[in-house]
Amino acid sequence: MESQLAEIAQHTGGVIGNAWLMIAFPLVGAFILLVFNRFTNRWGHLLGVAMSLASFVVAVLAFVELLGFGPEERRRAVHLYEFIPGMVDMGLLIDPLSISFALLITGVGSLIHIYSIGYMSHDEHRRRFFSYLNLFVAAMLLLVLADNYVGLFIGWEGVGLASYLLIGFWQFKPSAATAAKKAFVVNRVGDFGLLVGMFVIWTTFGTLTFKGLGEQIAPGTQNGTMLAIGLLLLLGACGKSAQLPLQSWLLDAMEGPTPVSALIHAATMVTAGVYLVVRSGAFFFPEGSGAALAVAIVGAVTLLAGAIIGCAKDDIKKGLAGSTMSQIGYMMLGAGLGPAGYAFAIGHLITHGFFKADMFLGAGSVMHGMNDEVDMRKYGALRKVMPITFVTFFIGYLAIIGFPLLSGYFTKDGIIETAVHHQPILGWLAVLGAGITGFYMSRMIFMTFFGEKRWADDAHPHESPLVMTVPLMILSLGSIFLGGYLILSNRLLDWLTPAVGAPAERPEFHFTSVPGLATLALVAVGAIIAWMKYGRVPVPAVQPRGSFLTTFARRDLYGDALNESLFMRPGQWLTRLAVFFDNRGIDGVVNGLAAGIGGSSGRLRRIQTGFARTYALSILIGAALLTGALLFVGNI
Amino acid sequence: MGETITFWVLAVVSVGAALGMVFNRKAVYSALMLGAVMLCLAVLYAVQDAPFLAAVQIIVYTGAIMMLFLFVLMLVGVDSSDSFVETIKGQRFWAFLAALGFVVLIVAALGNVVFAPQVGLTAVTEQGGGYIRSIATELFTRYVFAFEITSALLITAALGAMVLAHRERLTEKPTQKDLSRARFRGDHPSPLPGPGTYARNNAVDMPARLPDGSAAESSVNRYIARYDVEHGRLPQDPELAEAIRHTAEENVPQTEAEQSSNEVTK
Amino acid sequence: MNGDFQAPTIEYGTLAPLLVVFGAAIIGVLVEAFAPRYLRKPIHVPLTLLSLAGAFALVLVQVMGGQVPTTASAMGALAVDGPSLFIWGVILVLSFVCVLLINDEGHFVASAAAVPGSADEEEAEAHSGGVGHTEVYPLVLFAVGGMLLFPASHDLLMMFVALEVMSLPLYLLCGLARRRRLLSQEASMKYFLLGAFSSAFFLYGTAMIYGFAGTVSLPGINRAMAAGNTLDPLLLIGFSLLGVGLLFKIGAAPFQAWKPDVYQGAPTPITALMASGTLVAAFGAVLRVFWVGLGNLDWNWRPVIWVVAALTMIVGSILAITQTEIKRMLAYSSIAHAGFLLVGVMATYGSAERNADSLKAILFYLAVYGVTTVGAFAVVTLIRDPGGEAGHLSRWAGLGKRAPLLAGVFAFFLLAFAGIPLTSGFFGKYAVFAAALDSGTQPGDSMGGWMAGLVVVGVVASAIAAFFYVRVIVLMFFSDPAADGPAIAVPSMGTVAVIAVSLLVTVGVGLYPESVLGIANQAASSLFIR
Amino acid sequence: MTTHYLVLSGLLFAIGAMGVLIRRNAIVVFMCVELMLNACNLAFVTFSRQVGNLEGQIIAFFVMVVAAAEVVVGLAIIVTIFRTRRSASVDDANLLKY
Amino acid sequence: MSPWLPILMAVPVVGAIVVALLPKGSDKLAKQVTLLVSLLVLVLTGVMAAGFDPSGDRFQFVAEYNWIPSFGVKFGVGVDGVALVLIALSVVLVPLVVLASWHDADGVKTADGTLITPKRSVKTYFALLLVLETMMIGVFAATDIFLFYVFFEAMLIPMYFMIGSYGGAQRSYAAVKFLLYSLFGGLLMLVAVIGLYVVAGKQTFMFPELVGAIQDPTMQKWLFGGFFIAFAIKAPLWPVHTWLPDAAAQAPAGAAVLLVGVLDKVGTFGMLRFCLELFPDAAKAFTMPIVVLAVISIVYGAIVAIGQTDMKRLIAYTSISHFGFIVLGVFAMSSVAQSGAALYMVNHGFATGALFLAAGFLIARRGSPYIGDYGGVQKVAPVLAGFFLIAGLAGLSLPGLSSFVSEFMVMIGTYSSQAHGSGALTVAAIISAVAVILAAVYILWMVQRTMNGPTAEPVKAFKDLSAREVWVLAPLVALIIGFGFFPKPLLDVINPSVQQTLTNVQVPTSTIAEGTGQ
Repeated sequence: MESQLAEIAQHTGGVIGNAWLMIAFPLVGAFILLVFNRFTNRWGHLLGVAMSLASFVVAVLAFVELLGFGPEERRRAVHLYEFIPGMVDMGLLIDPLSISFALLITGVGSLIHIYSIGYMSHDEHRRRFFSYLNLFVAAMLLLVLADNYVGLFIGWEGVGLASYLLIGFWQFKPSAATAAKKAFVVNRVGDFGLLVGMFVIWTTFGTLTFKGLGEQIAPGTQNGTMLAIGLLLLLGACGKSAQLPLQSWLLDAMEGPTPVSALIHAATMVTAGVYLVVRSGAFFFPEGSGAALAVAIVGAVTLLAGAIIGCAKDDIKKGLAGSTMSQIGYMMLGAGLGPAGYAFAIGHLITHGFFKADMFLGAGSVMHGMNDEVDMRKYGALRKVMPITFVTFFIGYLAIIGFPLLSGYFTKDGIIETAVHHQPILGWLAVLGAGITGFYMSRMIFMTFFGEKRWADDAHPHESPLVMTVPLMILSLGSIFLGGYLILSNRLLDWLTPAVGAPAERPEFHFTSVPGLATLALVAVGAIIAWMKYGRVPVPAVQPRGSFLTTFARRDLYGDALNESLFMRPGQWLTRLAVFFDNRGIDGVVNGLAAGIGGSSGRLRRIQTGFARTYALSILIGAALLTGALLFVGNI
Repeated sequence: MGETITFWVLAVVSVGAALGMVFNRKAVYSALMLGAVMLCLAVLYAVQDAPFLAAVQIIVYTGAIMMLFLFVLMLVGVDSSDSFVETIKGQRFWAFLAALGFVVLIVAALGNVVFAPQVGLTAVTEQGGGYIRSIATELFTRYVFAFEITSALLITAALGAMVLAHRERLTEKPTQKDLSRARFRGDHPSPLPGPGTYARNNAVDMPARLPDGSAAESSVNRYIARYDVEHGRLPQDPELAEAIRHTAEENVPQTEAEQSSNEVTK
Repeated sequence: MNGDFQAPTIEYGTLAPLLVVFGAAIIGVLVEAFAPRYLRKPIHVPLTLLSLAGAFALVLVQVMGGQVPTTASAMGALAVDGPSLFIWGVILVLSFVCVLLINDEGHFVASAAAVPGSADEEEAEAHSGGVGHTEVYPLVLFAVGGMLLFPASHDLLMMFVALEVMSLPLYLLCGLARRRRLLSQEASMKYFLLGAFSSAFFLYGTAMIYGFAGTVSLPGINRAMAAGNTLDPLLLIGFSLLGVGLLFKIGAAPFQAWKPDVYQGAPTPITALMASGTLVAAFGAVLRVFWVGLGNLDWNWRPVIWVVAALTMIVGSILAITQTEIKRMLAYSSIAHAGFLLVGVMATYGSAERNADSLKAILFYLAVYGVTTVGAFAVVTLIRDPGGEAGHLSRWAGLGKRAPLLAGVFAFFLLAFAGIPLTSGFFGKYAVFAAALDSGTQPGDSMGGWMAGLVVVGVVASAIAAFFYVRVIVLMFFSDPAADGPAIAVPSMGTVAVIAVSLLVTVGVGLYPESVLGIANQAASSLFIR
Repeated sequence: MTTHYLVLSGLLFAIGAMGVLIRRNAIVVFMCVELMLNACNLAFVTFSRQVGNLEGQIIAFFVMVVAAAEVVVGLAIIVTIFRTRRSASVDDANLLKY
Repeated sequence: MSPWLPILMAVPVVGAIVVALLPKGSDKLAKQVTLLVSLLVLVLTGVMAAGFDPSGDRFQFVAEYNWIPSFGVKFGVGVDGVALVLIALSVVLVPLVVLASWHDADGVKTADGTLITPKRSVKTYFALLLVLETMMIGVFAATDIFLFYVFFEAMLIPMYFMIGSYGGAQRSYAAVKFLLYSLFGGLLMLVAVIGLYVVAGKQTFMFPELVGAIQDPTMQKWLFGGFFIAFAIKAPLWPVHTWLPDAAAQAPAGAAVLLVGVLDKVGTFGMLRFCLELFPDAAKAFTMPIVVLAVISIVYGAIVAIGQTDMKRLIAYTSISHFGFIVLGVFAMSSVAQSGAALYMVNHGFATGALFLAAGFLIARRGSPYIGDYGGVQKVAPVLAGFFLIAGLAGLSLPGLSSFVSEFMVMIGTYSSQAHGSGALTVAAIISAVAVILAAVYILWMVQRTMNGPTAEPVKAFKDLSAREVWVLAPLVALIIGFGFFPKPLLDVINPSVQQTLTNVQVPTSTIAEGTGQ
């Protein structure tokens, strides 16, 4: 069961030694674009793309350099500077896991940058958009490259910020502003877990670096503290990766421009939770531990929930968002299975990055042509006017439903198979989820590209420019081939082993395993049902009243309602109470005290009647009291 | 034994007189009662080997100070008598209580003092060469400075009385000649017309009519006119009413009462 | 017969300051008698000022010359020791400054005998040309003489006489205000009746103590106490009634009632004199009686004075809050300050050196408080309505905008009263509180914790007191001026000098308290003659 | 005897004090104060004999002098007030209050 | 004897006198002189700070002059690391405040031309500002406790006038409340100061000599109480916090920055230096109640902040929450937490300063502090909105911004502190971490309602930040971000003096979790 990690070696020089450039390029880009704001309007987007690409180049070079090391030497730590003296230094960890992420982020990120040139060409704040994108890339890279939890956390929040800014990019729409805020706040709930997790880690181990932890934690250690840390980190992961119970923000996050949804809310940022679990896996989520089981359960539940939500959405992006939730649920499920699942989880993460980005961008392309219409009931028959978009989207569709030999097929089936092997119940749930995936993705395809036109009167759909479609093509290529490349012959597994540890038994991909076949069958059933409901019969342009289940799904499984009644309402009530208490209670006491003194002054001054005889009386009484007191004191 | 009898007699008399002073409504009686107390005390001084003080008590206190009191009482109004209705709430109750408490405290405390046998003054006077001589020696040696300083007190008193009571004349007193000259130089060498009391009304506040039938404003006293205006006692006749009002509005030197009320409001 | 009369010895050199003041007063009376009206003021002003300055110089000469006597003077009637000389210096400076205020026209009635509002009064006003009674000057000098005597008295008889010498002129002066004469006369009468009433208590107390000790000389009393039974009822009654008289003079609760009325009614320069000079003198006397005469009785009187001090601070502070008249408010403030000073008087446990510390604190407090007070009242004289000073606080609204400099100075004085650091008032308060706590920590002091308690009461009272000082500042600076706001009189040179001196001292001592503290220290270290 | 005299003086003092409190006529009030001073004098004279020195008598003498001066000033003030207000009642003088 | 600190204190006060004495009508000159003087102080401080040796003596640039020998008071100044960074904070903020308040006393007009504050004396305002600067430097530099007290109290007066004369509609209420609250605490402290002097019996107020002078635990508790109440009011700690929202809301933005950014730090600074070191036993005995109060402050301040409708009040309540963190850090008795608390003092100054100033600029454009009166500002004034957002993010301790480091250190230090051998501090840290969520709610709620959404009608006339305003905010933002990623320069200076504090408190070093992050 032991999963021995490779030693982390200090590294200087070379591309890896200068891996900070990966972060620096986009950061500088963001800085320039923000500071020299109006002056960069004309060429700002180009700078953004260039910086992202530069980062990608560095990542590739670092990857190449890393390949030059033997497997056991592929964990390279780069010391940057002393961050909090006595606690943690800023440093990067370049290992197969992080470099994989870096490649995904910079690669897909660059594509989306390029795509955005076209997508945002009409937006007067395109330059700002690119600066945010660059900021996101930098933060995300810091997240995955940091060699300690603090650096990870900075990146973690940095992407949260970028996500906030980008969701709210069209902040003048109240819905966008609200969604941005919601995303940030919900994420903060998760951050709370991550923070407290770090407290426990520091208190227990006196270190926050992965290296330090690796040195201190015997593989497979399980105890209460470790379980607590694991659960806390899981809470953080749930927030970032929109897993139950912190899933609610992701659907609203679709208010952002579509490239954002593609990059942040599909391909990269939302997978940070998976990264966190995998990265910490060897320490806090050892195979068979309670924490790992919790991860798997969360993943399984979310994959179903996301899928169900996806079934009911008419908004193409929300449908995709539900799907994203669901797919990340798969990854979490995989990540909860220990090293055996890591490779599939990461693999699925990467392929999902491609095909989901592909689909999001495709959806964006559709919207671009449809005057930003998102309601699929207003689409239909677009395959003819948008052929490239259709083809690329369709490839993504096939990949996600696990059409054999496409990327998703390998990675998802890998997860399902491993899950069935390790946690049968969860595994079969995942199978069920795959079936639902088949349904809702097919529904999306049918509603969007097939059937009759249900376009709005002023809609003149057209194919998007090359700057948008080329990235689509590249992504769809990845969606086709990447999965097979990574999974077959365990390429990814072997590559990741130094970073995440080796599974107890080496998995073998079976094209004809029982769960695999069952999955395929269910997917087919789902697709057929979708065709029956949306392909064969015309889609009503107005959303029909649905059954209880449909409403349940449409309302995001009442997640928002739950949040509202459990947290928001009581929170507002508590806030009002606290404000009232502060104004009337505490301040009331203070003011009351002042008023009391003033009032007693007002009453006491009446003693000063103005009659000399009263004054004389007070003197006599005073004299008597004084005398009495002195005699008394003298005689005690 | 003689002292005891004297004491008891005089004690009763003096306490009675003191109470009489306090509870007599007429100030003059109070003053006389005080005089009685002082005389009793003078005798008690004499009994207690203080003949000098007894004399001074009678001469200075009863003779001079009491006279001053009586003099001022005459000035202020000899027949004035206090109302014994207490106007300050609780004052009398608390006054009795406080005085009683005070007496009880003092008497109880003094009653507790165990005095040594009286030393008496014989020894001291013997030593000083006689009573008066002893007093004089003491006064002009040990207490000479205090004695000198009392002069300041007396000067202050004199000066104070001057300041408060003496009206220095700042201008020549107008002689009768001045007055009549002023009168003939004024508008009205003759007396002002009388009010129309018997012409048409039977009140002094009604202006007389001049030959042309108009109301003679100068025939009504300004103070009376003002009273009418302020109390709404103007006559029905608008012409007369106007005349009275006009008279009242003339610049009248403010009376003291008004002055004082103004003072308060300032 | 052993009746040889031995001529008394009187140390004229030591008593010179006193004699100068009294002499000048008598000359002043003669001036009143013989000089023509138009010459009187021109003679009085330099005479009075010079005599006070001369007396101060004589005090300085004694101090500088190091000839501070160590035995009582004038046949044991006076103790001209270090504290006395310090107090004398302070009183002389304060009275000098007050005389500068008195010089200003318009404070005193031209003819006190004329009925207010009568034609006589108008006439007298018209002829006076704004100059009031010039008898004020000798009266002030007599009062100052009394103030000098009072704290230096070495026996209770002298003290009683001094009390009267000080009080009688003040009774008169209170009634001489030019404006609002009814109030002034009322103040005069109340002050007089209550003063006479309280001095009767003082006298009865003296009688009891005489009965106990067989003497009224303070050291004699102390010796008798050391020898005899300190629980003798005579002594206790005597002490408490003496206390009534003295506490009345300093305005301690429950004997404070006269202060607001009298301060409000009296002409402002006289109020300034009473609030500064009289208070200083009275505290000098309090110290002498409590520490010298009754030093062996402190076990008895300190608990009682504890209550009085606490009550005084609280009553003064609380009642001041709702006052609407500036002089009345300052009167309550003066009551509160008397309470703070009583805290210092309490601080007398332990050795004589310890007492020196407390004594230093009180002397310092008295000096700086007196100076600030005079300055504050000087400002009050400048804010005028047609009918006289604009006493009502509502009239002060927005003064900061109309007369920023004046308002600023007044605000500074108020902050000094409140005891804000970097003003003299702070160090005064600090000094007495420190002395009190210090004495409380002496081993064996039964009042130990209670002293700390008293200081806490003191700071609570200070905080309450700060409120009404601050309220005036708020009025002056943060409120908008009234449309028909009061006129700001063009100050005379004298008033300017008064305000400037007060300000300088308040600021200077606030920045470098050692200047006055050093002197106070020196004065206190020689201690009272016992 | 000493105690008797002292009790008498105490009584007179207290009666005087009470008079001050309950009488309204300023002159009578002042007379009551004088009574208090007289009571003091009685105590002084008594003590003088008790303790056997003349100081008490001297003090009593001084008190009389002081009282005389006080009376002059006091009565002058009262007369002034009376002239202004036509009243010698101490209660009427209550403009200054609160 | 180093002349540095006396010079630093003298320069502003001389400047204040010069400004006050300028002839009438030279308002502009007054502003320029003030700015120059404050910049000069900044430069001088910079030069001085460069000479500070973190590994040297605890107190450096020491100067001692006899001031009041009769009381044993010296004019003793000197800085340790914590004091140095706080002085640096003060002198950095003052020029920015000067610049930010450039037109505050001129009579502020809104975008549509209505006058919201009338013209007031410009010279007075800037002279007060400079006097305040002297006192701020003095209060941190004082090594004589009496001198500290003098500055502690005297500081109130210029601030009182700045609030009362130049503030909003309720200014006099707020000013009086501020003054009386602080004065009350200060007076209690005065008793304790005297008590310290008397009980220690050393005839001196010099801090280094008084450390460890009080041995009696009961006496320690009483004196500690006196000091602590004063500092708790100043800080302010729940439940004696209610003056701050009023004062901060009514004060002009510049004054509010100094009030919350620097003046209130004196409270926490005092706790760290005086309460802990002078009365270690009492500090340990009282830790639990104080920690409870701190945690209440953190959560309560945040919750009440959410419910505010007035921007400046909201910021004030956030500060109450943040001060809770600082107090928590101070009393967690671990080096990490205390370093964090000290760092927090500085960072909070920058963050809240920026937020107050940005809010002030916003308010100056509309004349209303109410959040509901704005909306959609980002559309018309993106730069303002941007700065506002960054400042707000600093307020919610976003990682990467300076306040995160300190908040993180405080919480982690508290969590890991075993100074009390119980889990209470652990619980406290966890509860305080909840504020992380609440902070996001209040800041973003404010940002959303003011900056986002459709542009409100009156907002449309808004101009974006002027160059002057940008120059005010940009340095702060630069510092916030700079120290967010590289707090080492500050921590290196702070850590030794915190270690010294803990040594004096005699917290066994073995219980301090030592990092192995190298």
